[in-house]
Amino acid sequence: MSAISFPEPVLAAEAAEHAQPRGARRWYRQPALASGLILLGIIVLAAAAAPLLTPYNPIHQNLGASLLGPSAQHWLGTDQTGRDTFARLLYGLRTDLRIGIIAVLLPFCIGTVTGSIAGYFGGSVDTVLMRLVDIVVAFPFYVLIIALVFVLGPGQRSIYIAITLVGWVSYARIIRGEILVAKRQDYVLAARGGGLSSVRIIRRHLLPNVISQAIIYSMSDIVQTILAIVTLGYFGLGVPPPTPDLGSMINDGQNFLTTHWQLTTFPGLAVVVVGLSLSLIGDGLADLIRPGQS
Amino acid sequence: MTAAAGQPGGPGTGAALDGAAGVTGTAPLLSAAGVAVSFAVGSALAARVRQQQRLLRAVDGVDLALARGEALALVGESGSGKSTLALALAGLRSVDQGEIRFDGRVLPTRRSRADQRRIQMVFQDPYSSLNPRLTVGGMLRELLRVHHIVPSGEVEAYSTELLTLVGLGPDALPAYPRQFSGGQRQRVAIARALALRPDILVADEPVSALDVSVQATILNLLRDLRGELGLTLLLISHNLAVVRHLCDRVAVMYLGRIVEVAPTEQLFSNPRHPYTKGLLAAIPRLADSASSQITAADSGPAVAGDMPSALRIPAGCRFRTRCPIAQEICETADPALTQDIGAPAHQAACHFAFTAAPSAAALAAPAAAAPPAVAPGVPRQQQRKD
Amino acid sequence: MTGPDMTKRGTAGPAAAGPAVAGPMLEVSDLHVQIAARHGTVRAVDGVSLEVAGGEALGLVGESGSGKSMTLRAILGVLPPEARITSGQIVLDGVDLVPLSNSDLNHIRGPKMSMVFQEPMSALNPVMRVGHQIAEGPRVHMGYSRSKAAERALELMRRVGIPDPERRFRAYPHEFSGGMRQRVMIAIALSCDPEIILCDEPTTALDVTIQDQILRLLARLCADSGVSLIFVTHDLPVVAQLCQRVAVMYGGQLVETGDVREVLLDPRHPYTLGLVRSAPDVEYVRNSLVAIPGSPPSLVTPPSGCRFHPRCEFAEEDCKVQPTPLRELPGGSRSRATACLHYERCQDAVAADRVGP
Amino acid sequence: MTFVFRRLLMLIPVAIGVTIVVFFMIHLIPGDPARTVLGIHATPQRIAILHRQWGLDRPLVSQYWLFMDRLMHGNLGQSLYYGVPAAGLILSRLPPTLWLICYAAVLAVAVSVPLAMIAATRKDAVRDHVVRAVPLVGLGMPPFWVGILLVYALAIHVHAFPVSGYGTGFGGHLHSMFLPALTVAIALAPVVIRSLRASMLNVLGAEYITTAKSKGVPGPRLFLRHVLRNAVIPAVTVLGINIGFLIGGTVIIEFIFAIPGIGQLMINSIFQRDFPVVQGVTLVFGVLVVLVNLLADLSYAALDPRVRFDR
Repeated sequence: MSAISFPEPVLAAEAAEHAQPRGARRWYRQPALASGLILLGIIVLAAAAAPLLTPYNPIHQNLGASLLGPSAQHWLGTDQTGRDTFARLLYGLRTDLRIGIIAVLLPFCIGTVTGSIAGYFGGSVDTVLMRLVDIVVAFPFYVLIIALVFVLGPGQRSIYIAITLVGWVSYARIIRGEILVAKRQDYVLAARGGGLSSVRIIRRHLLPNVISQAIIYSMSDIVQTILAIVTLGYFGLGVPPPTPDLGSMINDGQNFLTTHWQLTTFPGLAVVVVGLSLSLIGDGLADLIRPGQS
Repeated sequence: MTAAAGQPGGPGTGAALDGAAGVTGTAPLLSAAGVAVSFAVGSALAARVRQQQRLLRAVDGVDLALARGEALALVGESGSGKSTLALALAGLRSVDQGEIRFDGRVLPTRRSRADQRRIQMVFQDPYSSLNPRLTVGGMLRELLRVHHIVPSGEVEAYSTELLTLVGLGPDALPAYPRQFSGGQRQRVAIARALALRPDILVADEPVSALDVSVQATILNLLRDLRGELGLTLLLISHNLAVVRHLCDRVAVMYLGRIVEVAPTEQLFSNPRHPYTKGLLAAIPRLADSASSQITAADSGPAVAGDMPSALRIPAGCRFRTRCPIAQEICETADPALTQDIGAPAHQAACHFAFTAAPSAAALAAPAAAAPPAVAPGVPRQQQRKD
Repeated sequence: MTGPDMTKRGTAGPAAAGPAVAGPMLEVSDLHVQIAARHGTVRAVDGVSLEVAGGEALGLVGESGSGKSMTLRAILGVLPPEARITSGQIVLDGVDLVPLSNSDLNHIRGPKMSMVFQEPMSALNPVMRVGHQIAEGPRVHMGYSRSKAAERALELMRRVGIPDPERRFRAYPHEFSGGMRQRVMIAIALSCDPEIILCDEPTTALDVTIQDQILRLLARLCADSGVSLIFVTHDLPVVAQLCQRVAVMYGGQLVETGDVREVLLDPRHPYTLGLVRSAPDVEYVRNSLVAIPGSPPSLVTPPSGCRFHPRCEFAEEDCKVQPTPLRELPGGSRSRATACLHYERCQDAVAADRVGP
Repeated sequence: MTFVFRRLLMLIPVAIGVTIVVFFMIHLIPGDPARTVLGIHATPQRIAILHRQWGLDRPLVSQYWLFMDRLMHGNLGQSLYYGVPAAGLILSRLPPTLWLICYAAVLAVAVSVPLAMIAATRKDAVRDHVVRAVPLVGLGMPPFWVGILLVYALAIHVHAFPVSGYGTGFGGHLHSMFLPALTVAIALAPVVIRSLRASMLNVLGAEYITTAKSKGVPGPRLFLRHVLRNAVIPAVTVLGINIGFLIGGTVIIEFIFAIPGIGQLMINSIFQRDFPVVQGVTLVFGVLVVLVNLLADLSYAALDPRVRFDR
């Protein structure tokens, strides 16, 4: 084979300009993503380093020092059994963050796999899977979670099962939708024309192009899951006491709302800040992947 | 050979195949016989309510043969089924009826990896046909490994050779598609198709998504590759100018059927099907704008009306709803592809293709007959070099 | 608000090479449009001057990114939010449109000028009945009652060749074919009897036979009602068929203007020559198509001097430094001008082409 | 109207699926469901009665048939706590819940539409950034916590609204349920604002808006006739998808505000281990969501002519 020369330059500088300038795609150029990551980093670090940040045991009761106001010893005061609120806040954050993040992993994987299969193969597989999705979606999120945890009995295991049973649906929907769009792109046809197997096409050609949407969604999903855990904790269906949990803290503090508002407010604010950081990350990621939208 | 009334929607007769193959005198490399592809549309109930077929017959009984080394163009407007036919020939769309033969052997519905390799495609939009998450090297490597084209130690060298062949350098290997311009992407797509050393290259509108000045480079590349590699080319296009530049033979498609096949020059100088005549007359011409400029006093359009929906294919001849010379017979009898007695390579599916049409005078004279005046370019006679 | 009372001249045909000159109906002078983008300011339109006489069809030709669509949108006052006119004048019937407010422009858009877009599917409101979309202009601008506007819409639908208009009136855009949708767009553009219609690649998305129908329709409407056209396209043969004059754009600037036959058959700018040579033509088959090397210029940091010089085979040192405004050609017809410093070389190349290689 | 027909047809498998899920709730209970539900002090007779009532001694399929047969007759079983039919109990508690859902939906739309409009009409201006910050903060707020704070601020502190209850008469409902409805609306608004803003931006950038401008359509007409109608279509879908969230939110909010609806009934029944009632409420919620989704889809079809035809 001999080379044929052509007048076009090999890598047109202009083409690179039409595409995204690489620099602008770096994460730290995205203010939302950067601030979200920093915020979340601080929260995670604080939760992980809880024993270093506070000398108090979050479970240890001290009835002699109950319902103290904020002071130098107890930054956020103590609750009705004399436990340090700041310590409980840090440890509670630790519990809820851990469960929230772990609980999202399994639905993510299940939803991604079922969504890819439904989207790529279509036909009756798709119909059956999507009707299944419809059925799960027919129940309000909180109703199903509460009912499931009720029948399974309170505790972490039940939370994981309930979140998985309910949560995979969103991922399946997102991935299926994205695959349906990506499938129509000619590069998938080209891969089929290249004689590649379906598994390979899904794994190497489709998923890398669509998984980002699921990752973006998982950020708000973690927020929703943490909210659900906190809500369950509030109703006494979550992590059993005495393990500190933000939901049960809000519940405990509610009785002293008029006199000790900080007992209810701060655990809730902690959740809001976690939610904010994850939402910022999600938005930033979305901007990174599809600039100009969101 | 006069028109036999075929079943509306049924596959055409296989007899036409001989003529097509006869062009080169050898058995065709790839042939389609009575190929039909349909899509299910909406619900059966909706179709019944609106009194139409539920199956959209995109390709509706096509006979076509491709000889080794030739460049055949498949021409038609959007909705004619040319892209669907291309996908079916490339094994990317299953065929509902008919058979596709490769080198005399019937290809099964699910092609083996080895069969799949033999017919490769280049797609229209180079922005959607390259996986944005794979480097050029990565996508070539994957194909070469799966098909064991070269020993794994030579993958890199072979990839570089391919890229050089299409006018790109080895520095394209680690690049992602987004780093290329449209024309360069199309070169990558061509390199990818050639990587598997196919017998046939199917190019579906390879330049219509590109800017005019870039189109020329890709057309030249395809033409040079043909000469260099002895490639068999099936070019799908709506642009007759592109076709004339590149192909030996042209097949014109209309509403899922091939209505005329002829060697390129014959088709352009002496079109037989009224649709082909209209199509040729409708092309705006740069040359001598004075003679082709539309004026208020001008006659009607080259082809009137819209192409009917493939859900409501007219009975009889499918072109009759827009045909200026349609007669009673056209409403009842579906004309098959028939050969011109004088030139067997020329076939047309019209009752009046090779006889004196009752009102042939009503048809505008084929515009190609007008002698070209001055324009930057080379007279047509010098065109074929081989 | 003035009605379309201006005397409208019909063109007898292209032979009448532009109607008797009574001052241009639309005059664009030194128009600059800039777009704020992340990586800098894009000078999308950079000093464009155009004239369109009453009843005349002007072709505006260029590749994607040449600024031809931006020019059109600037004239109509429908630029995207991040783009704005930084300087220049757009004078329609003696009124400069640039300083006008949006609501003032609303009295001009429709009755004086209107637009036809490339993609009729996306240019029609998907949830509004076609008839109502056509009738909207007359309702707003001519004070027509609902039923009178509907009658007007029906009449327009008949005029642009939509069969069975009474039934089609109540249909939605997705129920139409591409060609019919474009006819609807044309009916909308005509609905308030404008003096000029701006066409943004109206046939690019259509098949050849449908393109032929639409071009004929436009030509007939122009001749019948004396409406002027600016026809933006990248397709030279289409311009050759429809327009009397042509302006070629490159990198946000005009590089050549003049009578359509003169420009396309005897180009005096290497870019025009490149376009003509690179397009495959049904009539002439060349051994090899001649491509324009390189890629379009950046509009953020355009090349110095002549913007085409990095891709130009005739470029000299002076092309890299000297600004290249349009200059009238000696001996050419009205507004025959080129921006090339060495246009004689094109002349030689064209002559060489005619002889053959 | 084949679309309506097809949409109704799709209802059947979903409805059956919902009953299956609710039916299987019993079997998710670890160990002997009857014993677990009745607690350790249950007498063998009571357990036996429950076994017979629920048909636990039969094969699974016939258990389901029994369940379905009772369901068809409006029988959701006996409440273990109140000792009355669960169906009647739930029915009597339904009106406050429906009230709350509608009230919250109206409030959410009333808050979201103007905010989305403000943001979309001036993309990337200060007001856009402010509006875009609302969902970022709002999405992370636990609804029950917001409820508690609202009660503290507006009911206990300012006495503007009652701390709890349903009120009497239309005006009373409107007044008493303002805080709970607002709480649910605050939870829902971020999602609606986001999607509405995005769809409005999409519509504003669409070519047909340029067409309308090129016709010289004046501003208000342009907004009403061309922008709003098109922007609402995707927002309706988003609202439909999130209606489950809205309805689910009422469970928690009713409990916080002591509104005698089915949400409060559900939570109370959970504490009382009143299994048939929990099961019944879950089923009713499922049916409610399915119906609302149907409504959303039908209004979607009414708004968008393209949906009514398949292809």
